[in-house]
Amino acid sequence: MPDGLHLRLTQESPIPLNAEIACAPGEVLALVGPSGSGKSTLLRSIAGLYSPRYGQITCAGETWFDSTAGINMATAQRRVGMVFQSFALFPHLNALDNVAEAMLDLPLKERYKRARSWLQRVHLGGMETRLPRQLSGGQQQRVAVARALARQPRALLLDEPFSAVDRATREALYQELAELREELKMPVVLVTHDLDEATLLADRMSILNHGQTLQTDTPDRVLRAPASAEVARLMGMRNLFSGRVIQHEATHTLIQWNEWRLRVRLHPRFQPGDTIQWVMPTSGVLLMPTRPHEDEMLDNPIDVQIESMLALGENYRITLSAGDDRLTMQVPRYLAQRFSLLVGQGLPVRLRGETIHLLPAES
Amino acid sequence: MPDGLHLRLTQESPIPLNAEIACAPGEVLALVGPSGSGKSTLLRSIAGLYSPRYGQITCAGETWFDSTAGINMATAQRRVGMVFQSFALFPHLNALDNVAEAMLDLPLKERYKRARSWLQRVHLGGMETRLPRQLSGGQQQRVAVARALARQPRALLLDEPFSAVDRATREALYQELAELREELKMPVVLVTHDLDEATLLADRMSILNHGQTLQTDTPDRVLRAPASAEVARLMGMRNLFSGRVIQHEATHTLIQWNEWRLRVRLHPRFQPGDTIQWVMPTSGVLLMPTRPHEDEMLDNPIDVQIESMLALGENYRITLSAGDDRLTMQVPRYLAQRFSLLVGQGLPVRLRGETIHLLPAES
Amino acid sequence: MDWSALQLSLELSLWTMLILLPLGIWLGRLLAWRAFPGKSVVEALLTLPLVLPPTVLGFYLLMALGNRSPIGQAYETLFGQQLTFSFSGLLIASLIFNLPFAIQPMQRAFEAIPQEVREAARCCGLSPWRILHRIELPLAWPGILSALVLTFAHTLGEFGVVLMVGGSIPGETRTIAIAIYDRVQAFDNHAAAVMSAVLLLISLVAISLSYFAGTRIHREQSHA
Amino acid sequence: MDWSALQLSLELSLWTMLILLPLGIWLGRLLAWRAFPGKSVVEALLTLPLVLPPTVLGFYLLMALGNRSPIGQAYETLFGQQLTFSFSGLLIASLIFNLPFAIQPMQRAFEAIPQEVREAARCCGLSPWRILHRIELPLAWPGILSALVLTFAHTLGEFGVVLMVGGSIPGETRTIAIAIYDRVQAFDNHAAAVMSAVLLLISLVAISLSYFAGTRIHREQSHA
Amino acid sequence: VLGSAPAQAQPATIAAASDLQFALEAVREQYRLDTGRQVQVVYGSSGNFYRQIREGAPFQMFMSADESYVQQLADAGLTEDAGTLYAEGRIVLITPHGSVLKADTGLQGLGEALDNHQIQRFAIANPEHAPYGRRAEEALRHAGLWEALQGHLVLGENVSQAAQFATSGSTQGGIIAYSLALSPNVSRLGDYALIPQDWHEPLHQRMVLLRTAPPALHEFYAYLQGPRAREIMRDFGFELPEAR
Ligand SMILES: Nc1ncnc2c1ncn2[C@@H]1O[C@H](COP(=O)(O)OP(=O)(O)OP(=O)(O)O)[C@@H](O)[C@H]1O
Ligand SMILES: Nc1ncnc2c1ncn2[C@@H]1O[C@H](COP(=O)(O)OP(=O)(O)OP(=O)(O)O)[C@@H](O)[C@H]1O
Ligand SMILES: [Mg+2]
Ligand SMILES: [Mg+2]
Repeated sequence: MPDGLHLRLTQESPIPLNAEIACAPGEVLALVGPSGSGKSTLLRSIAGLYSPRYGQITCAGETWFDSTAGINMATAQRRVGMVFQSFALFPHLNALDNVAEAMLDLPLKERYKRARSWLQRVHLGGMETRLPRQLSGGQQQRVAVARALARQPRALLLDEPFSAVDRATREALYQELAELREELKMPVVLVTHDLDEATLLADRMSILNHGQTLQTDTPDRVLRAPASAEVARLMGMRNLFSGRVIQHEATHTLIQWNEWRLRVRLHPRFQPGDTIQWVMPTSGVLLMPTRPHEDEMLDNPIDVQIESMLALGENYRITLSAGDDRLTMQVPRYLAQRFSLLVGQGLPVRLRGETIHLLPAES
Repeated sequence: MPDGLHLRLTQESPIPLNAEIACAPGEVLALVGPSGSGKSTLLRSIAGLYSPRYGQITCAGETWFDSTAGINMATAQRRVGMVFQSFALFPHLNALDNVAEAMLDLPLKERYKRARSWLQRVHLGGMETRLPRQLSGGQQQRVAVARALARQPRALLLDEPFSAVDRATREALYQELAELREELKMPVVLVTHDLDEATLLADRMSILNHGQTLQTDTPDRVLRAPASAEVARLMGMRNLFSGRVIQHEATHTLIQWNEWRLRVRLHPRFQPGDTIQWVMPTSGVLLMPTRPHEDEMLDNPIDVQIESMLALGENYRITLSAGDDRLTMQVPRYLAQRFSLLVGQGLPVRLRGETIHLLPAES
Repeated sequence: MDWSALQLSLELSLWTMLILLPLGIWLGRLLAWRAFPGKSVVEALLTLPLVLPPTVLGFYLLMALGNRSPIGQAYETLFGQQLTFSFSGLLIASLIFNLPFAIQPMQRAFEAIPQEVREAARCCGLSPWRILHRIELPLAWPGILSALVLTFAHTLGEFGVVLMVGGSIPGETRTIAIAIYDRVQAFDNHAAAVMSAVLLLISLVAISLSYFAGTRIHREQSHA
Repeated sequence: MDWSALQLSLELSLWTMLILLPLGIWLGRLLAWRAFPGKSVVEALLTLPLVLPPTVLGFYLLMALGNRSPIGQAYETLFGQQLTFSFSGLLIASLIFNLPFAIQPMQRAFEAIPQEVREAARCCGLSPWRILHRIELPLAWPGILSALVLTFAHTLGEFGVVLMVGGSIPGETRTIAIAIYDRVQAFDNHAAAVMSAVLLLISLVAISLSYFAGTRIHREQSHA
Repeated sequence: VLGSAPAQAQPATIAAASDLQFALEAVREQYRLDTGRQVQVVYGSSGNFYRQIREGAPFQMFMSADESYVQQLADAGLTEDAGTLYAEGRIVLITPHGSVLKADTGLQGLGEALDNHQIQRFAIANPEHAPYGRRAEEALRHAGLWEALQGHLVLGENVSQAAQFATSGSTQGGIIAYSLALSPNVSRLGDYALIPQDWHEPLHQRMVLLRTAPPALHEFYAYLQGPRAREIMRDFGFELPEAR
């Protein structure tokens, strides 16, 4: 039986599930999906807090759940560390006790020493004696994180563990998590809505929708080559359009999109004439005027018009009308200023064919 | 008495507060600050759920709270719409009733019609009869948002209202919020940890730390010209360094940083010889090879070394060692590949002096 | 079977519940959410009616409500009839000795309502009245139901106080508890057993149904 | 003042609480978290000891536990002494008529513990035993305290059942409630008043203190 | 069935009807002075004692207000013999101070007050099971007032409670035991008048030694039939049967 965490669950109702995930020891698997897709339910199933109709869950060679064999190991035996989406702190215990409670196998003194150090690590030094209701939302969440990590679990289950924490603290916690993961070599399943967080922390990423795992791959590959239009949409990829394959060349494939012919990376699995969908990250759309490069042979210059500009941190999100479709690009503020980009103006852009990924048309 | 929402609160303990904010009708004010800085406490004070020791709160010309005059209007009279950080749905009422409950002034039929349409607007059509415990975290949060919006409040108080919602849904909710804000012309105070969200939604942004409002300005200006090193740090600006003013020229100021002399935008308020700190967004660090532009006269070419590269969504976050300091830049993946960036390699970069902001040295 | 006694007991129980319901809710909320010096003492005072033997409590109530007492005289002037040995007197006694069961479970139930939920209700602009009947009461419902059921059962079974204050007047103050007691004392074990069985059965059915319906109402509250 | 009767009553109350505490916790948790067909009926059955007049309940208990009953005979064979008219018999009766007060408030208290908190406890690897004493009991504490206080008070005051099953034997089964009752019956109002006052005062102090300490313990749990 | 040994550690206990509680206490005190020995008495309802003795209650002597209980126990073989008639109870009409009703032996006052609708409440012990209640009913029937009193009667659980009702001021009067009315605590509260003995069946009070009775109790049993005890009993309002 293989190492790490393996799960395969199916049921129709009340919560539809058709999921399969695997997570090796020391690996971080990001579970990404829209609200209500069943992420928490999967974590709860792994922890033994929810028992779906059919399926198996194994971890480190142990069977935790098997619907056919009638196995359902008790939660306490599974030795998971879990951060609940709603924190679920013990309301009557202070921060220190909340963390210490997860380390009952240690002697009392050691337990409190470690609990103290865990609270330090999540930047809550000095808050030891506060009750949960005397802590802010983010502070409570960090206590929950400390409690889950403190356990030295065999599997770590994190349900949006940083959602209430500010940026700076979050980065520090990323660091802790990375270190711990090296140390403990356990599978880590991380639910998150933040794609940056997912790419930063996760080795692989599983896309979930309506309880179904649609694609599991490295974050990079999921973003570059989503398995379906559904995945692309779930990843928030705005540049998703219909087209038709014209022909395959030696180095690239030629597709038709509105009035344009685009050179895109080679996709031999489609036949010329096939109707397809194609997708491209916003970073695949570039302002025209840069020096040509050898890798730019797949660049497709087209003329579009600026429809709207939205400030977004240090960038502008610019919507371009391209034929009947709307193309989205992201431009750093300084460039937008340099090129005096204005709504309504025409703009020559390049579509980097290298970043264009073809998908079967949706039925 | 002025329009909109005005607040000025001070107390020493138990929660230190020294805050002043103002929010015009139709304006969105983002309240940003680290975990535990008092954001929720401010919102709760506005809603009348918390009464600090000293201060005033007025809204639309009405005094809601005045510690000296002994005024403390009841929460129900203040007519605020509030999304609690922990949602605080009515656990025994279904989604529809939760929303309808906020519109008691309407006739029954109308109330439920609108509640239904609100649930649609937050993408919860079909979930009307679910109890909160039968909803996922993000679904519960959206019910809370719908409930707060439904009230047609005189002030909208949103405590991280989108933290549990996925990206795609979140964008749709941004849209709803934007429309509503046009419609209702009420002050909106939005607590968020997401700077993108803040810049996207907020007209102005207030930075809070230890209960104290440090700077209030447009998101753009806060990011470009933070009022202090503290603010810069809170904004997660990694490029914050010490330096010394050398002299002021006609178009720029010259500063010394490690072995480099940097041309930065004119800061006449500092004297030559002053020790200062300077800060620059990660987007202020550019890869060398682009065509010179007329606005690039403030560019400062320096040679640095790549210390680490971290994948982050479609970008790499690259840490560069520059003298004794560590410089951070963000490079799109395709550029990193094109230039074959590797850890350890030397790299010529430009620091855009235009984006460099000088700050008084911290005492 | 003494049906009139049964009817009287049921009436007494219903009236007691009916009056203790608002009183218990009011006092229960007060005790749940207000902190004041001496609160423990007040809570303890509310338990004291349980401490005295019922007959003794009844004796003191007879003194306190009797014709010679100010209360008794005031009542007589107001309503033209005497308070002791009447249904009204019985009801007052019943209210007093049921206080402990009514208040405590309700207080605990209100204490268990999360503060944030009440805050959210205020933020939704609900009037205190609406908060009470739409948010607090449904959430405190299981505790309130417990209180009512205990009151109901205890009123049916209590006879020491009732006998002392009521005087066992058939059709007026002779409850089923007194009737059964009398049958037992008169060595009419058969009649006592029949009456006990009927009383137990009725109570069992009534209480089962109210628990059953109570939890259903609670669960389906939201479909109103 | 009949100190030995007071002592006996206090002993009886303490033993009753001591036995009902684990029993109530066990049954309360069972009823709080298990759903099974006929649950409402079980809950109602647990309320029934309140429905019968105490003396009548006492009469039936006397029959059920007496020398001629199987239970009484089994007890006598096992322990060489008779069950009725002894402290043990009193205790059994006391346990039965206090069941309703003990179970209900505890059940409600356990019901009020958020499911997620219990789940988190399991995820922390706590043993069921540890979950019970570290998480559930502290959180259910106010309800448990209520149950104990009601039991305490009610045991002090109950005399119908106790008189019937115990027989008022001085020093052994004559509780303070019976002693006060006797004084009232003997028109010795002064002695009755003194005893009542002492009993009420002791109860008031004991209950106030336990509420006071109870809420403090509850609040300061975490500094353990 | 013999009483088992281990239960005998406690002192001998007498179960006595409540109406004896003043008289018997005085006798006990005298017995203590005379002999230096003590007995323990528990007062209560004769019916309850009967029941408890049937169930094995550790009483060694039973002084009943109703002789039928003694007879039944004797029939069940729990007693040494058929017992002894030791006293006969009398009943009185008692009226609280300030009552419209005046206590008179012939109950004429009660009849008039009833005619004048001046009686709201009138207390007796419950005739269903209390011996004094039964006798009160008989007396009232004899006086022809029983029907008229219906709707006005409040019924005490026992005669003590009836006396409490009768003297509480919430009734206009009641019929209670003479022995109670004589006690200072009760007589303080109102006026009373004896009701003719032949208006009701006699209230035979019978006592009996149970099989478990120790020698000490035999002695007290005898003492109760002696002159000093009889004198005390008479002082407390009991008629005495012929001395043996
Ligand atoms: N008790 C229940 N009965 C029926 N459906 C339920 C119940 N609990 C949850 N659901 C539904 O199951 C689905 C999955 O819920 P889950 O909490 O796993 O979602 P999630 O992926 O964690 O979402 P989020 O990101 O919003 O937390 C949701 O659509 C939810 O409405
Ligand atoms: N009852 C209390 N007693 C003492 N301090 C408290 C109490 N409640 C909250 N605090 C403290 O007050 C500070 C402000 O809390 P608040 O909830 O306003 O923070 P916040 O800015 O909303 O943080 P977050 O982003 O984590 O939600 C925190 O440091 C918190 O620990
Ligand atoms: Mg979830
Ligand atoms: Mg907060």
